[in-house]
Order: sequence, then C-alpha cells, then structure tokens
Amino acid sequence: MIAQQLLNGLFLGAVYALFAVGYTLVFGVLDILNLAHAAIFTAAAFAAFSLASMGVPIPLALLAAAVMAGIMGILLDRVAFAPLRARNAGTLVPLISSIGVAIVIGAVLRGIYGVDERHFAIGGAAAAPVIHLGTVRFTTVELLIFLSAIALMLVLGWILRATALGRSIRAVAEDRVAAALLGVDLERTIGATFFIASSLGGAAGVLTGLEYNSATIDMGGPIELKGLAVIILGGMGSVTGAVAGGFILGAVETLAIAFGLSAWRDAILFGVMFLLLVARPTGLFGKRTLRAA
Amino acid sequence: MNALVDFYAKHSRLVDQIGVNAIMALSLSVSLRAGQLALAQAAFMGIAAYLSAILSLNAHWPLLASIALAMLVSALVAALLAYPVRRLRGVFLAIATIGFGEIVRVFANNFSITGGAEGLSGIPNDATTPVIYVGLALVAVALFALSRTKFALAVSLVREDEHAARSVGVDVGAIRTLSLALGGAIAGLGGALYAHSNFFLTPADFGFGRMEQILVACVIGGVTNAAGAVLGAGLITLLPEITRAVQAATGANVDFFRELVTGVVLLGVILFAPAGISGLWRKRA
Amino acid sequence: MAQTRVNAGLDVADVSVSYGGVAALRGVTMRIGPGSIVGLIGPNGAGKTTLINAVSGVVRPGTGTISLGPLRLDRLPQHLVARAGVARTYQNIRLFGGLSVADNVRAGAYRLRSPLSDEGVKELLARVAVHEFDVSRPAASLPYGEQRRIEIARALAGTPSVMLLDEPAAGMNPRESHELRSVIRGIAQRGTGVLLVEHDMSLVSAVCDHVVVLNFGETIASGTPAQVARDPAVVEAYLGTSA
Amino acid sequence: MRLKPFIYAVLLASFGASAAFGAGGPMAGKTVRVGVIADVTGGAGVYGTPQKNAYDLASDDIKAGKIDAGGATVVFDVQDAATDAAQAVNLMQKFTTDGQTALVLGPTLSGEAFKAFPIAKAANFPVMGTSTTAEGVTAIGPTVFRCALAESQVIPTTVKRTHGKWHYKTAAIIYGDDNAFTKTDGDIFARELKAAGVDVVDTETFHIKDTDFQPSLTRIESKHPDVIAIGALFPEATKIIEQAGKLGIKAHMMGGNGLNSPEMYSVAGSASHGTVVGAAWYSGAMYPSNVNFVKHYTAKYGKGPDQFAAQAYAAAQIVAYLVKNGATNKDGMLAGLKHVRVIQTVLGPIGFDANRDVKSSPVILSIVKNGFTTFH
Repeated sequence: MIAQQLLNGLFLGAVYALFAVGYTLVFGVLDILNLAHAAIFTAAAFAAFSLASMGVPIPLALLAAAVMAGIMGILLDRVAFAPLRARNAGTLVPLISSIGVAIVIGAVLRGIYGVDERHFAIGGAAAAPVIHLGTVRFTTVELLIFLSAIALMLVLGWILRATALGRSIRAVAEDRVAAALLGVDLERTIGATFFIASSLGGAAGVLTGLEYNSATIDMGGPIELKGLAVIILGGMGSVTGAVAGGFILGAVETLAIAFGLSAWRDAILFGVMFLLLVARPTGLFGKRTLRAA
Repeated sequence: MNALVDFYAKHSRLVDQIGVNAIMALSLSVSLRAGQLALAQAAFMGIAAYLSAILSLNAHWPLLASIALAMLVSALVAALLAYPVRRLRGVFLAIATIGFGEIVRVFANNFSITGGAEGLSGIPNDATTPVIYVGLALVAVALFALSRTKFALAVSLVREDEHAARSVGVDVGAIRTLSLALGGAIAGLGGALYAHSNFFLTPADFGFGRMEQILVACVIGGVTNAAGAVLGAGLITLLPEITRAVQAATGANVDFFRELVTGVVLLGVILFAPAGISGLWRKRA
Repeated sequence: MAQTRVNAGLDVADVSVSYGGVAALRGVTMRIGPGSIVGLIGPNGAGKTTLINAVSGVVRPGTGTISLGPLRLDRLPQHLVARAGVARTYQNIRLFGGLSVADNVRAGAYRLRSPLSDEGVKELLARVAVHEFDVSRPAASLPYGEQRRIEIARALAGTPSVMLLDEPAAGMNPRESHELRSVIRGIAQRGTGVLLVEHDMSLVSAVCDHVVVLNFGETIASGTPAQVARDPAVVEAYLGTSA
Repeated sequence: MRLKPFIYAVLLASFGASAAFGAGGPMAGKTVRVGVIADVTGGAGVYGTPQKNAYDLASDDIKAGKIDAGGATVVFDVQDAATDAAQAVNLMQKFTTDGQTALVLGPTLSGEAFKAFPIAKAANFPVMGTSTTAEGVTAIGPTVFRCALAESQVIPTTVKRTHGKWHYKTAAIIYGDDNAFTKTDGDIFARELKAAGVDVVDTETFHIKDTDFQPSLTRIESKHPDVIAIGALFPEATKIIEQAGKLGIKAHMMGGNGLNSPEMYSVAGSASHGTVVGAAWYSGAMYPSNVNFVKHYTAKYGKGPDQFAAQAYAAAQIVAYLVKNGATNKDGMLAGLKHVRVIQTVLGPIGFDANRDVKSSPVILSIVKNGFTTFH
C-alpha cells in the first residue's frame, strides 16, 4: 500500500509544484502575493476544455491554454499591479487588487460556462489504460501528466539559468534598483515574469482538469491555499524550493491519509508549514532575509 | 421616522451584519497599524463565537458574561500565537497566520462540542442591534482613547521601522504581542456577537473566505483610521444587496452580473484610492 | 528636562564580537565620560559600527563588559539599553519615514515618563540647527542633511547619558558639516557623553577630546587627536590610505 | 381571512398534465408571489442552478396550464444567495417583510437554512426547504416544512436493501466532513451498518471540492471491504467512483441522495455501473408529471434534471396545489401546508408528517449504462 501511496503523492505533488513555481516566481520578483493565480489556473482549464471540445488535440490545447494564461498574466499585471507599483503601494494593496481580479475572472468564466462542471470528452486520467508495475498501478494519462509537469519545470529552470531573460528575472528578484541600474528593463522583465508564471499556473490548471476530468469555477480554491503552504515549505521566491515543496506537500497529504488521519489532513499540512516557518522562517531553500511588511 | 422604522424592519439583519463586520475590520486594523500582516482574525472570531455559543447553550451564561470570556480567551490565544510567529514579517507572517486559521477550522470540524460540520444550532439570538452597535461604539471609543497614548506611538514606530523603534526604547516584541492580543479581543467581541445574532455556527463560517472579507473591508476602507474600517465593512456588506437592487432595476438578468460588479468595484476602489475610501475623504478635507 | 539618573559614563571593557567565527572586534576597551566627546575612527570594516551595535544592544559581545555606571548593558536587549539612556543614530539614516518630523522627535522621548511638548520639539530642533519649517511634514520628504539632524534631535529627545553618532556628517555639505561641530559640542556641554564615528577628520579633530583608532577589530592607537595623527601605526593603517 | 375548505383528495389522476381548470379556474386573475432563495452562484451554484431552472420551468408550466394552479398567476421570485449565508438571511428577511410574498422556498444548503429559517419562525412565516436535508431543520419551528427526504429517511433503507441482497460482512465509509449534508451521510451510514452487524473496517473523510481520492481509496482497498458507502454529492462521488475503478477496487458501492444525478453515469462511465443510490426521486418514474418534467427540462436546458431540480419542481407543484385550493397569502399557505395529506408530484405521492417532514418512500436505484434503474 505504501508504494502506491507514495506514487499517489508523487503524481499529486507534481501538479502542486507546477502551480506553486508560478506563484513563487511572482513573489520572488515582486514581493507580492498574487491571489489571482488560482483564477488563471481555472481559466486555462476551461480554455483547454473549449479547445478540446472543438476537436483540437489535447497537447495543442494544453499549449494554447498555457499561452492564453500567460497573456492573462501580463494583463493582470498591467491592470492590477503595475499602477500600484508605480505608486510604491507596498504588499498589502496589491493583495487586495489581485482578489478583485480573481473575482472578475470568476464572474466572466461563470458568464461563459455557467456553473456546471465541464468534462473532457476523452475522460479522466483514471479512465485511461492502467499500467501495472509491481504492486502499484497508474494510468498512461497520469504518467503523461506527471511527465508534462516535470518537463515544464525543467524548461523554467533552463530559462532562468541559461537565457538573457532568466538572468534579468534573477537580477530583478535579487535587487530591483540594482538591476535597473545595470540596464535591465524592469517593466519588460516583470511582464515576462507574469507571462511565464501565469502560463505555468495555467498549464497546472489544464493538467489538473485532465487528471480529474473536470473544470469547475471554483477548482482553484483548494490549491490556492495549499499553494501558499508549498511556497512556504520551499522558501518563498525559490523555484527549486517550490518544486520540492510541491512534492513534500503531496507526500504529507498522502501519508496523512495512508496512516488513517484523513480527518486531520489539512491540519497536518498547515501544521507542518507553520512549524517549519517557526523553526526556519526562510523555508527549506529560501536564502532571502526577512522583509518587513 | 416611519420610513426609518420600516427600513429597519426589513433590513435589521443587514444592519447587524454591518456592525459585526465593522468590528471585525477594526480588529484587523489594530495589527495592520502595527505593520503586522497577521491574518488570523477569522480564527479568533471563530474561537470566540463557538466559546460564547457553548457557554450560552450548555452553561446558560448570560450574554455579556459569555462575550467577556470569549474576548478574553480570544485575546489570550492571539497573544500566545504571537510567540511562535515573533520572527515572521510581511507575507511570511500572513501565510503562517492563514495556516493557523485553517488548523483552527479543522479542529472545529472534528470536535464534537462544536457540532462539527453539522454545526451548532439554537444559539440565543440576543445580540440585538443596540448591543452590536454599543459594542462597535465601545471599540471605536477605546481605539480613539488609545490613539493618544504612548502605546499608539509605539505601534506606529513598530510599523515604520522596528529596529529604530528599539533604538528609542520600544519593546517591539511586547508591542506586537499586545497589538495582536488587542486585535484578538476585538475579534472575540465580533465573533461572540456573530454567534448571538445568527442562531447557528458552522466551521465554514470562519474559513479563508471570511478572512478575505475582513481584509478587503479593512483595506478598501482605509487601514489607518477607525472610520475607514467601518466604511469598508459597510461597503462590503452592502455590495451584494446594492448589486441585487441594480440588477433588478436594470433587468440585467445574468447570474454573474453581481459577482462581476463586485470585482470591478473592488478593483476600482483599490486602484483609484489606494489609501482606502477614508483616505479619499481625508485628501479632500 | 532633568536627567533621569546620575550619569557615571560608559565603560567598554575588553569587548570582543564575532560573526559566525569571524572576529569583528577583539578586546576593545574605552571610556566615554560624562560630557566628553570620543572619536572612533578606522578604515572601512575596522569594526566601528560593530562597536556601536554592541553598545546599543543590537549585537551581543562574546566576551567583555559594557556598563553605564553600575548598570551592565551587555546582557540587556536593545530596547532596555535605549531606556537606560544610550541613544544612537545610524550610518544609513533610520527615521520613521512615514511619520511627521515632530512625531520622529517625540519618538525619541519614548523612554521618558512624560511626552514631549510642541515647544520641547521646537527647542530640540533648534539645538540641531533645524529652523523654521513645517514640523508636520513626513520625515522622508526632507533633504538628506536635514534628515541627519532630525535623527540627532530624536536621539537627544530622550535626554541620553550617552549618544552614539554613526557618521553624522556623511552626505552633508561643508556648511552643514561645519554647523554640526557646534551641535555636537552643545550635546556634550549638557553632560552627555558622545561617541563619534566619523570619516571627516577635520570634524573629529575639531570636536573630540579623545580619539580611538580601530583596525581589523583591534585598538591600534588612542589619545588626543594630535597624538593619534602622529602615531605611525595609524598613519600606515588609516590616514595613509585615505588621505 | 377565512379560508375556504380544502378538498383533501388523493389525486391519482394525472394532476400535472391535464389543465383541469386552465386560465378560467377558480383563482383566475389572482397573483401569488413565492420567494425562492437559491445558491445560483458561488460554491453551491451547481446545486442552486438546477433549482432555479426547475422554478423557471414550473412557472412556464403553470402559465401553460400543465400544472394546475387554479388559473392563478404564480410568480417565483428566484433570488441568488451566492452561497453566502448572510445573503440568504437578508433575503429571508426581505421576503418575510415585503407584505407580498406568500411562501419562501429554499435556501439551498442546510447551513444557510439554520440561519435563515429562525427568522421565518419568528415572523410566523411559512417556509419550505427543498434540499436542506440535515437533521433538525424542520425542528426549527412550526412554520418550517421540507419536501426533501432527509438522509436519515433514505440511508437506512439503502443499507437494509443492499445488505439483504449482497450479504456483506465488512464495509468502508468515505464521506465529506466539512459539509452538513455529507457529514450526516457518514454518521448515518456508520450507525446503520453497525446496526446491520456489518464491520466498518475503515472510515475516510475528505473536503468538499477535493478531486484526488486515490490516497483514501488506496487505504480502503488495503482493508478489503465488501462494500464502500459514499457520503458525497455528485461532483465528488463521480471522482471517487472513477478513481476506485482505476485502482481496481471491486467492492460494491452505495450512496445517498447526493449521488442521484445524471453526472454519475455520464462522467464516471462504466466504473459507476452497479452503484446503488438511495434517493428521494427516480428520474425514470412513470408518473405522468414526472415523464413530462424530465422531457421538458431536458429539452429546455440541454441536460437531464437532477434531484435538486426534481425536488424544486415538486415544491412548485405543491405551491400550485395550495394556490388552487385558495392559498394566496402567508396565512393561507401555512394553513394549507398544515392540512395537506397527499399531493401528486414528480417525486410521487407525497405529504407531510407531524414534524412537517416529507412523507414519502425512498427509491433505491442502481446505476446502469446511461441511466438509473430500480434496485431489486
């Protein structure tokens, strides 16, 4: 049973991680919590559903939805964050404006799709052909979703490490003023950060939708709070940390249930996060100093 | 006068909700004024709500006594929470305290004394409008009185620069703990009044959604003054009913209309008045 | 504004501080008597700010003692050191930027029983040569030199026994720097001991009774400004490189 | 006002399909306003929207004479509470004080009902829950009625019937512990299984909106239960069943009212086949009004009705019946509801017991390809 549970946790953790890297990237660069990330995650799942129902192949739908999510991210920044950034509005006010955008996105989705759960014609991951491997079983689609998540995170890692854009993003995250002095175009870099973060969040939404064969208006609710736990576990602003945090969360959640503590699952999850924050305020991989509000 | 009586007869629940939400927004403003983005207000509210309800239902305590103890316990919990999070600031503090709130909610779900998800019903509905508004007035007066004390000075110094505050002799840890405890006590009042004006409690009443509501009310009203918190709470509480009236008047018969307007209003206020509604009024004055 | 306790002067005895195994101060000893002005100089990284941090309770010395008369300061948290009567300024100004000038000055009197009156605020601002302007302006909106002096006024507001000034002339124009001399002398004349960390040697020579020179965390010389200026070790370590 | 006497008759004849009085009925020219509180948006929008749809359809059907309201115009003023108890409370106060509304139907969730119904009780105002199935709802007061079969009325029969056929010895329970409806499911399944001598080998909980149930199901499978009792609403139940299928779990599955939705077979597919659902309504029931309801609802909204819609439609049929018999205001409604014996609805013949709860028998269904069938 434990082997199957660890595999369950691994699959779960991959999507958590993919969602959280976008979350943490925006925090790392801008020091703000973007509570509209979950709304973009949801919008992308619906977009992929629409495309798939028009006959677009799933991989292409995933790609297109991720790009759309990225564009939404840029718009989100222009509408909700850039005007406040220009005024040095701090961390609290952007938090509220991101809540406002999340409500608007939810309302628009409701206008387009109604309240019903939408399902992909190909069925959920659980309905796909099952692969038996020793005592564990998983389906081909689950495996593909897992591999897609990993691949996307590797691409992000490559962008951050090896490209000029990645260097700019890291420079802005390190010290915005210094980066500007070194000639980094701040607004362009921030826009690119939002594109990348949101397209990854969107991809996580599509993969979640495929995994459970479901797109709903409020599918972002649970992952929004769990995503916070993930980025704290890993260390806010640390992409490696968010990946590790995603897998740790998947494992904690799965093992809590495996040991018969399903009723206490969320308390354990947030308890672990709380204790880690208390013991190590910068998270497992965070190196940044603490910031005042 | 008759129009007023008639209005109250039709909307007394709404009036009460504004009062309770205003108290909650004020409770959050206390820690925000000390620069502490501590988002556990919904949890303090829940602890106090359940405690005062259980005291009334099981021990038949009178209303005021149950409110007093609920406030005390809620303040104590807040003060205790201040210790483990003493090294956390900004968004880190926010997330840790949100996590604390989730843990409290899971406990409320699993304890039999709270009734779990099936809730706690039959709570006496004795927090009438005058009781709620006397509570709100007392909080406002207390905060105003405090604003002229050394404590208020220390709070603003901690918000501006903790290190410099220490260098002039401010015990930053004590001020943080005190401001959290004071916010906890006020949230306790709000929670107890909520319990006694709603007949029924369920853990979902005190989740992240509630915390968001309190935070939004506080920030769009304006963090730095009591009037702002009350205005913000008023707007947030009235918005669903205002949009309902607008929807009826315009015949905009679409389900998502109210949600859309709510989001746009929220965004508009925060973008055009980052210091909140009360900030707008101040600028002009 | 009466002193809250008898000022017996500050004694730093054999103080060492290390950060993660790297020694920042090694066995430093000095005394700042009431009303005296002690200069603390040395190249960048010599440990000057570390000493101020140690005295003001920001860092805890590994060995040695720091005392204000009979009161041991080296085991007290920062805010209690401040309440005992040790005030300081910062190399990078740390005003309460969002608060008004008047509130910043009032904040300095936090340790005292009674709050500062409006007249008290004006008098203190006059003592640091800030005249004639709107005290309700946010502190962060003022020019750099004025902010420096307001920070000194804030430190003065608590009627300290000892005042630690960390490069007060940095960023000041020559006229302001010159005005600063009388401000510092004025502080000492009222009985407050002053520790002045400064790169501007003309200022140090002009106001200090005694100068301590640090290099790599150790005292390499001390004496009157004139004695120190002639010390070969100082010339080599410090003056030689910066003059 | 004195009410004219009601005709208390068991209307076995098709009550809905034939317009007995049509536009020229005894109540012609009268307008009766009914307030409806439904969560059309927000987290429970997926339950409140079918309710709204059902009232819209019922409104059309009354106009067209397919439901006989004695020729009166019945206005269903459907207001969205947005899954916000505060809005449900405000709506309840608005409806009970506007001087026009004769009866309030809803809200959607029991948690909202516990806050809103006491207001109606204080105003001596009649209200009827159509989906608020938690225990204690009707106990709030003498003006609170319910036309939805509670889980406590459905699940005991479900356990008895399945146990009688499958003779299982061990069971696992999986239920949502953060929602009054599904928590009640969990409690009642535990009680009834124990009473039947079944050993409950594992109990798992989840939260509403969860999507991944594999860890819980993996644990359940390790205990090899003969049967799995599901306390869930259909969005979670479809995923539980689908994922159980993937994990190769062969145990029998059963659940309550929450599983009575076309989504069960259309989404979970073959994994759902054989799942037993105890419910208040059978979509395939041959009552004429039900046949018409299912047909017209499907035509109008492009998908079949679920139980939320059926119970709301039944509430509208009850309202029409009361109006036809002279109830035009709140006193008339209250008196009418107290005296109702049996009304033909899409749920079958129903009435109210002494506790104002619906008197009706549950149906035990089994999921087959593309639909439900009765379980034998």
